[in-house]
Amino acid sequence: MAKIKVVHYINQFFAGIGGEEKADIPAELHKGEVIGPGMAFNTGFKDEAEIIATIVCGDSYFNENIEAVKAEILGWVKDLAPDLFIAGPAFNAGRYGVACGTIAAAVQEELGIKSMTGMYVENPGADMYKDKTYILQTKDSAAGMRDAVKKMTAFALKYAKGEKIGASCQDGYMNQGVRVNFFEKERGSKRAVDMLLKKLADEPFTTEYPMPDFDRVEPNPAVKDMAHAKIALVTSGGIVVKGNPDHIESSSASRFGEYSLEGVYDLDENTFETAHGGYDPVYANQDADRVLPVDVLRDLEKEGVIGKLHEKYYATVGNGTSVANAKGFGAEIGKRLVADGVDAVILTST
Amino acid sequence: MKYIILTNNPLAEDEFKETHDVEFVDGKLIDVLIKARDMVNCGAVLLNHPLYGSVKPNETPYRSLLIKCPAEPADGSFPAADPESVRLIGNAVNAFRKFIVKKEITNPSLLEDFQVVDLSLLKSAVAAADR
Amino acid sequence: MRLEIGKINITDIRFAEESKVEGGVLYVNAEDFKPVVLEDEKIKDVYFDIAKPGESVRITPVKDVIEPRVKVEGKGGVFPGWISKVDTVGSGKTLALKGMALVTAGKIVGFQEGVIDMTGPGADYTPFSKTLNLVMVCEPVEGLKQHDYEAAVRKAGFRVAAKIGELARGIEPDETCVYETCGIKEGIEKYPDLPRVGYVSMLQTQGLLHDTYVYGVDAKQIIPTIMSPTEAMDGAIVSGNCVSACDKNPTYIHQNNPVIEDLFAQHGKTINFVCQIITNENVYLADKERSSNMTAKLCRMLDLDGIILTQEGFGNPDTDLIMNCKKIEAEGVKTVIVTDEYAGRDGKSQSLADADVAADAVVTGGNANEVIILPKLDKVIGTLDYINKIAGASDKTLREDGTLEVEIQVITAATNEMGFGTLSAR
Amino acid sequence: MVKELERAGLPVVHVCTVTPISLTVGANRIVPAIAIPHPLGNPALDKDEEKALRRKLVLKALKALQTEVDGQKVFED
Repeated sequence: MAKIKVVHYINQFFAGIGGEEKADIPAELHKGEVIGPGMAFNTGFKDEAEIIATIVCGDSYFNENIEAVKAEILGWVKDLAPDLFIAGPAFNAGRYGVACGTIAAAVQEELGIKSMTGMYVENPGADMYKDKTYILQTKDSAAGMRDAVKKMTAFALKYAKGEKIGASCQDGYMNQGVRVNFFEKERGSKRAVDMLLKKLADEPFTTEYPMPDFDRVEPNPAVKDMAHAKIALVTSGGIVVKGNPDHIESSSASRFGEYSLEGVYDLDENTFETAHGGYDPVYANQDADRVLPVDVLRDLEKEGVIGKLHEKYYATVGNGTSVANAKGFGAEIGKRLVADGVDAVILTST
Repeated sequence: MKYIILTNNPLAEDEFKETHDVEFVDGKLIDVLIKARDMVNCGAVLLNHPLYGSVKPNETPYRSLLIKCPAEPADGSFPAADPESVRLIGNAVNAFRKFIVKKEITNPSLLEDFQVVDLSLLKSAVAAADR
Repeated sequence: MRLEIGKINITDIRFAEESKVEGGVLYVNAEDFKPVVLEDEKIKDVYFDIAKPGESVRITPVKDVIEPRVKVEGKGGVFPGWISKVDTVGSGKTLALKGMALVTAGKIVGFQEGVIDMTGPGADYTPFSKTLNLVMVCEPVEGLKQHDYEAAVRKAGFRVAAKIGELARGIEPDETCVYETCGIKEGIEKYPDLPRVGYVSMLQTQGLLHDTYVYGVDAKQIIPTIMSPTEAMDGAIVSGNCVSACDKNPTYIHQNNPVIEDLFAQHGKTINFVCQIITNENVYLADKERSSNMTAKLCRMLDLDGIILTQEGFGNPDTDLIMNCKKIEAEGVKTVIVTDEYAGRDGKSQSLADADVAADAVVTGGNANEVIILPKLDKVIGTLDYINKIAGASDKTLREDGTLEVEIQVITAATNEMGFGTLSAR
Repeated sequence: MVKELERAGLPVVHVCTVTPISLTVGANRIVPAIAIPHPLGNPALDKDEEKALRRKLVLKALKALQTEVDGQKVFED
């Protein structure tokens, strides 16, 4: 059988070029070269796989030129047509982790080439990309290189050969939010008794099914000067521009819509409607102000009660309890509102 | 207690139409759930669990729900929605949607089996509500 | 209460002239058992067959699985409320035929399910591919109502199991296990430093094909109560549940409740196993509230430090599960849940229909929606007529080459929620 | 979603009908609304009355945003 062809991505540090002072070097393609941790991978692959090229890029350069450098690297990888793309491992290096996640996810999604990376569980790249590529869990520093290489080579061979990938806890990758069955060593009742013994002893234990997120966030300070504050409207009631141009799904929406309120003083049935499938839409379709009170806020803006109504509003669909998707786009909406200088938010739900 | 039976099961309608307030839904299981949800959203209270039956919601074509209608508040305000009912019916609609809906069942004997089981589960709820 | 279980290892089942247990072999003359089944005029006919581990045999649709046992010392007899009077069981000595099971099969409703494959990939998922199975397939008289037929087959299973159990009376067991719990005061004195642990088991009680019986009582009529964990070993809890094969608890698993066994394994060492608390899963919401209030109260009154909580079924029982967990945890009793999941075929959907922050310790029996291809097997006991209609199967289930594409929820006890199997998910 | 907005550093008032659900999802400032299909309206009223009702609710929401809270608080009448 022909050897499995692997392309490897590393940063300037692991390529031996330099530390922070060299983090701005652009991407380089080293065809036929095996560099840094790639050596250890190649040894681990024995005769089954080999690295056919190494791509090196400075962490700052990558993160400051994401789109351009991504396109450049994707072009190289496409021509090389490997069986597998490996990035890192990045351990706890934040920008390196984000770069590894970004490029591995892009290779997989845009080229359809299998990809993987490795990093520490708290690396910000882990949360961002664990559902888009396989991220093998490593220790928090390069001292864990030997262990990381061992895990990653084993996984790489299994994955490239098309063997069945087991559950995350079996094959050492980070859970992708997809439930995967496997046979445990002990039966369920025994595992339950063991878990109870730990819980009784106040020792740490790991639940096999984490419940959706119920954490709390500290309230932000109150608005001091409402007359000069910029207030934004956000709704989970699914109020969208008539025709639902962003195709917000009627339940468990996986996206949100951003709509302009410029020149809008009152929502009416010809311009706005609800995309929400979770309640009788008749009343909201007649007059969307019933869900998103634009008319009243415009009045209050004119009267000087509030400084300004933010010129964009955000809408998604939620029934209050589905938290999985909402978390991701909640953060994105928050980022955009902060960037636009918003002071406070009125969130309406049905 | 005054309540209505919301159902798309003809057997359930026959069984209870003389003795109870039955609202027959001429439609699919999801139509019953949505009708119930709209009622719950306006203050109605569910008396039985909308996901009853180990028959998964995309397998049986029938659903029968006991619903207590809210008293109209005298001041013209809206009756408050019952949080538990809102949660349960919302989860039920989501659970229904997550399963692949299979081919429509047309076999009469199979339909009858589904009707009988649905009626049985409904009866156990009615017995509890009427005691 | 103290119960000895004498285990008689069965290594083979054979049809023979004389029904007996000898040298570890169960000899069965089907003619001895037919009248036991047919004494109920609702059953028109019955036949028996044998399925052994590794054979190319598929049993379907399975209704219940039962382990034959006989009570040889102490109060009462097996299956109280059905076969025996309602004396309190769970003490004395009981003999059990190990390594075998009585499987009842036959169509009750058109969408019934339950597959036991004795070989191939499906066999990995069901514990009953590892037992020698005596299969009993019943046919009802014409026009019999579903309710009556379910009851008839259920009770016939207990009668046959009890009669097989009788064959073991007087036989010296290969191994004897002793299970003993203490009274409340006795336990506190005997194990002053051990945490007090209970087992809360939720029984499926929604209605036809979804019922469980305790000492002959339909458990939807009970309010939660305390049992000695040994009572279930004598058949005090039996299954009338036919639907959702993967996570219904057959009578066999009530008799061999793995949570009870594994808690007993720690009893007197790391914990004081106090009792089993049984509760129900009714469709009526006020019943759910009342029952979960009661279980939490019982846990508190018994001064339990921790419990294991198991459920049966999916959907509305998830609401009972979360109510129980939340209320019991609120009493300061540490809780571990055993459940299974319906995360969709792609594993991406929310697994349970309910959730709460208190449910922080969960053991899972796996995703019941996982799709599996079952090969064509040489022999079918029962019938494949219904396989396309059963839960977890779809209209393309029976494929042209004779293989079956199904979700593992059609396989008996595949994702058992008492933790009988090793299947899990992450 | 309400938590993520709060986490981004924005004070949020959650105007919603079923306040227990709002408490579960972690909102800090909560203003109860009218009814699920029309949280800030009442189709039984005529247009002016309805708008006055909505104005009252929005003012209550603004008031909540101007109130310091320590954890979760439902702003009843």
